[in-house]
Amino acid sequence: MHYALCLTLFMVGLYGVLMKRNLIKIIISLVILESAVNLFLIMLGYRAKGIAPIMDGTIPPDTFVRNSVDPIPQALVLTSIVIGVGVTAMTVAIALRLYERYGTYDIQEIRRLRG
Amino acid sequence: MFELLGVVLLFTTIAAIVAIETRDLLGVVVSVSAVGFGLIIAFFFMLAPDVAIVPIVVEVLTLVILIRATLRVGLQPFVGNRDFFGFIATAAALVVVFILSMKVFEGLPKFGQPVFATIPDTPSMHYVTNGMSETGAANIVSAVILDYRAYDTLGEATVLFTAVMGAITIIRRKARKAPSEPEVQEWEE
Amino acid sequence: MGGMKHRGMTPIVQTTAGWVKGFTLVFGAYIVAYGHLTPGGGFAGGVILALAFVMLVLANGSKGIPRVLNIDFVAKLDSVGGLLFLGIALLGMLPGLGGAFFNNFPVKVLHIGTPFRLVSAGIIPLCNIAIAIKVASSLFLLFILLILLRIVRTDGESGE
Amino acid sequence: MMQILPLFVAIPLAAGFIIPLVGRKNPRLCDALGNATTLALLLMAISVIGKSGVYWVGGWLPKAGVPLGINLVLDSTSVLMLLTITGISFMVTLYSIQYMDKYTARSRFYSLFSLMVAGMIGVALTGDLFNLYVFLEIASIASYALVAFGCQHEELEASFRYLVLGSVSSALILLGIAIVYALTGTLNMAQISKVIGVSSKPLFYFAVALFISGFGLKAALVPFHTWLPDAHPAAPAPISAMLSGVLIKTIGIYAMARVLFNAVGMTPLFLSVLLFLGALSIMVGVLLALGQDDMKRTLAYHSISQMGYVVLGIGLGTRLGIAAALFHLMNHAVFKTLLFLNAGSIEYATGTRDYNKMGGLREKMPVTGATSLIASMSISGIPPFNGFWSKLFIIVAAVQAEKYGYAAWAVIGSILTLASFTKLQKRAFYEEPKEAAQVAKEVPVLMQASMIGLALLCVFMGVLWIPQIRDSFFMAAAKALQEGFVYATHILGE
Repeated sequence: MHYALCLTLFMVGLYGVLMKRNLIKIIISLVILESAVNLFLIMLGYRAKGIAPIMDGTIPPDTFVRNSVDPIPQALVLTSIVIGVGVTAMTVAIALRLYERYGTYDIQEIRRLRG
Repeated sequence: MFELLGVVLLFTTIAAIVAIETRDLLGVVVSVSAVGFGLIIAFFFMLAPDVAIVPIVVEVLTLVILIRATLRVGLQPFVGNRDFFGFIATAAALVVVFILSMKVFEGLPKFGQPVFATIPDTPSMHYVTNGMSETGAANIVSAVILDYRAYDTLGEATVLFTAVMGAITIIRRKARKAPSEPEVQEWEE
Repeated sequence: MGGMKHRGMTPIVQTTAGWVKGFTLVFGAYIVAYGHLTPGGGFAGGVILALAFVMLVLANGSKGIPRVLNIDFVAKLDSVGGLLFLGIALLGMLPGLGGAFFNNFPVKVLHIGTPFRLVSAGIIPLCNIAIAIKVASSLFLLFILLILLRIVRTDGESGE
Repeated sequence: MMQILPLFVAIPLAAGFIIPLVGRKNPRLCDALGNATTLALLLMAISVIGKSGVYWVGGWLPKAGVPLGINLVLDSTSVLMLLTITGISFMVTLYSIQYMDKYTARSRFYSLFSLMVAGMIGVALTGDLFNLYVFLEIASIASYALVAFGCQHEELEASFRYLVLGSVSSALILLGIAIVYALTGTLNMAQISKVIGVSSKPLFYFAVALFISGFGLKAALVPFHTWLPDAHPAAPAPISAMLSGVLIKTIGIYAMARVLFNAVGMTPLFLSVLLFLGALSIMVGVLLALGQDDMKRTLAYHSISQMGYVVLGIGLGTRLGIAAALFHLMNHAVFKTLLFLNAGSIEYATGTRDYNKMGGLREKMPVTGATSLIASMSISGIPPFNGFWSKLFIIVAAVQAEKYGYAAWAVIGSILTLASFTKLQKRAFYEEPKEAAQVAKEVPVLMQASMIGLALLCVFMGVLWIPQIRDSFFMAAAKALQEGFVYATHILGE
């Protein structure tokens, strides 16, 4: 059920990337696509009734080991979020520059103007 | 708890659909932020405070940039899809992929039972058992991203650097010159 | 790109931003410094630091940022942050410090720090600081580039 | 002893950070630093020929067979990739010194270039699945920016499409990595190959499908090729050369081969998928190339076709097939780089890429003409140039594997390639000069030097296929790929 929702989010993003004509909408779709993958990774590490992977000195180590959620997916998602920010920034820069050239965010209009 | 998480995810998905489909600028901005905050709540529910804290701040920055990028255009409505037949074909293909993937996803570990707890000899198990004593960091996620997998983080910092460098390059004032011309200043202070 | 021109907002916003500025900076610094003990770290803290400056620029206009924070300087800071991080990694390769790329030498070789204290975890807080510098300058730079600079068609190269 | 491995990545990264710091006002310093970096990397790559080893970043050695940190792996296959990447990079930076006089922001160019090289070397060396993704993204993002470097309409639009499809492929790859993690609980390729075995779970096939489509998009195999003919011609010529010559191979084909052979494990089904995609790419690429008027666009379509040969060779799955594919990969890097640099020289001299406006350039630009002729013969598979040998042995391997249809198909593709390049040579270099060609004169000396160096490689690289070198170099690389499990024990040290 939870995986299904995550997959739906992925498909929504994919649909937007493939079908939208507006550059801004494509960028939003890319962000959604990346978020869906991040969400999926975090889901893989989740443990029912677990605790966050941070020790504070009060939890006994063996309880921590038995209940901690998986730290690796969280580390991966942190990295992948930053990568996502980088990609988004590049895309926005190109889109702004395209807008300045053509005066529109419509990708078909841009292609038509280019001839 | 499980049901609550489901509701949050459902909300996020709906917000995502609205963000992509609505033609109104304000609607786009609101629903994009709704997606972001839905994700943040989901991350908190799934006990990933380290991860949840980052999208909060990233979300704010992305929104600022998005609003400014679209405001410059004024409130012109967003145009729709590419074409009708393409739409039908794509939608059908995506639905087929979705159904197939759902069948396949039955092989995943059950939600709430991470793989490192069921399979022996995983690095994660080692991290939660010995991470504190080996690295000295109480935050195991920090220990992973900055010690065990610090090389990844170097790559991540480089990705950000590359993207910023790329953005500077793309937005520069003048890109081409004659071979004899001297190097030009990229921007005025 | 005709320089940075942005008027700023009303005096109410400007005053509030002035008050919140110090708090945001301290909070960002805290998130960075305690990243190895609590949630957060170089990336989250760096974004918060960048947001403090972004807020100032949005409230006060381009006059609101100190003179030193021009594009040139921030771009340099960006490189320096990256170099610092790489430098910490390369430091671990020195023969006396364990001889491995990204070796956590303060913990493994020098045995500095006590658990749960600020000074612990060796290179992790150092890396956090380097990352915070890098991320804060990167994002502030992006903000200046994508938001404030007006792109003007000055090159007569466009083919129309 | 393997201390050199992290330096392979650290040096270009440091160059990427330092060049914009010191080179803003001094373009010549940028040239010097950029070339010094690639030269140093090339020398380092030469120094590791024949060596192998594993390097654990951060000193995290595996404990009881559990890999804790990220590892860098040097084996015959990665040595081959390192040589290709660094060799071509050096030739291209040499060419850029004078070619990039046409563009501004030289410090940004060299910075992005170094970062792209760092990303590719990172991909070539890593033994960790997620680390591969991170470095793949560095190389991709740098290449998006470099495609748009000229900031004109064509560049921006091509870069946007490239960026969107590239991001989709990255998302697919990351999803695949997540699924593999869910199956095995680890990201280390060696450990994955031990844990996963050859699993028949549908989930496993799903992950492999994600990998094939994700890396296929990066490598521009045929159903996923639409971005390449826009993106590669749009970039400045040295970057077109890098993208077609090295990037699609490293982050597309090499990464796919590494993941499929050494991590998730190859099965006959995947091999036949690769065979089919390769054969499709050969034909579609060359047929589309025949209809082009734009010189760089023609070359871009030929890249798709030639990548088809490499994938076909890998898809055969035999030792000889993979070795010949790797040899072709290396040869293609050399001659396609040379062809793009030739096209860049012609554009530099005449200002056009349309070969209906050229003609008679052989007299006006003798060095460009001669090197282009060598490269054209090489890509068309005419003996004794290097392209002939690798194509020949891909076909021989296909015959040995009793895939006669595929062998014949590859021969037909080669003949069509020859036809396409005959047309290109005739139109550009031999016919009556058109108006754009009247004023052309030979390009500056460093650009010539780079082209001559590559042309010499085209002539003499066939020597690498003599049995002694072949066995210790290409066959060993093919063996490293084929024996997935040996790879695992070699790394985890059991």
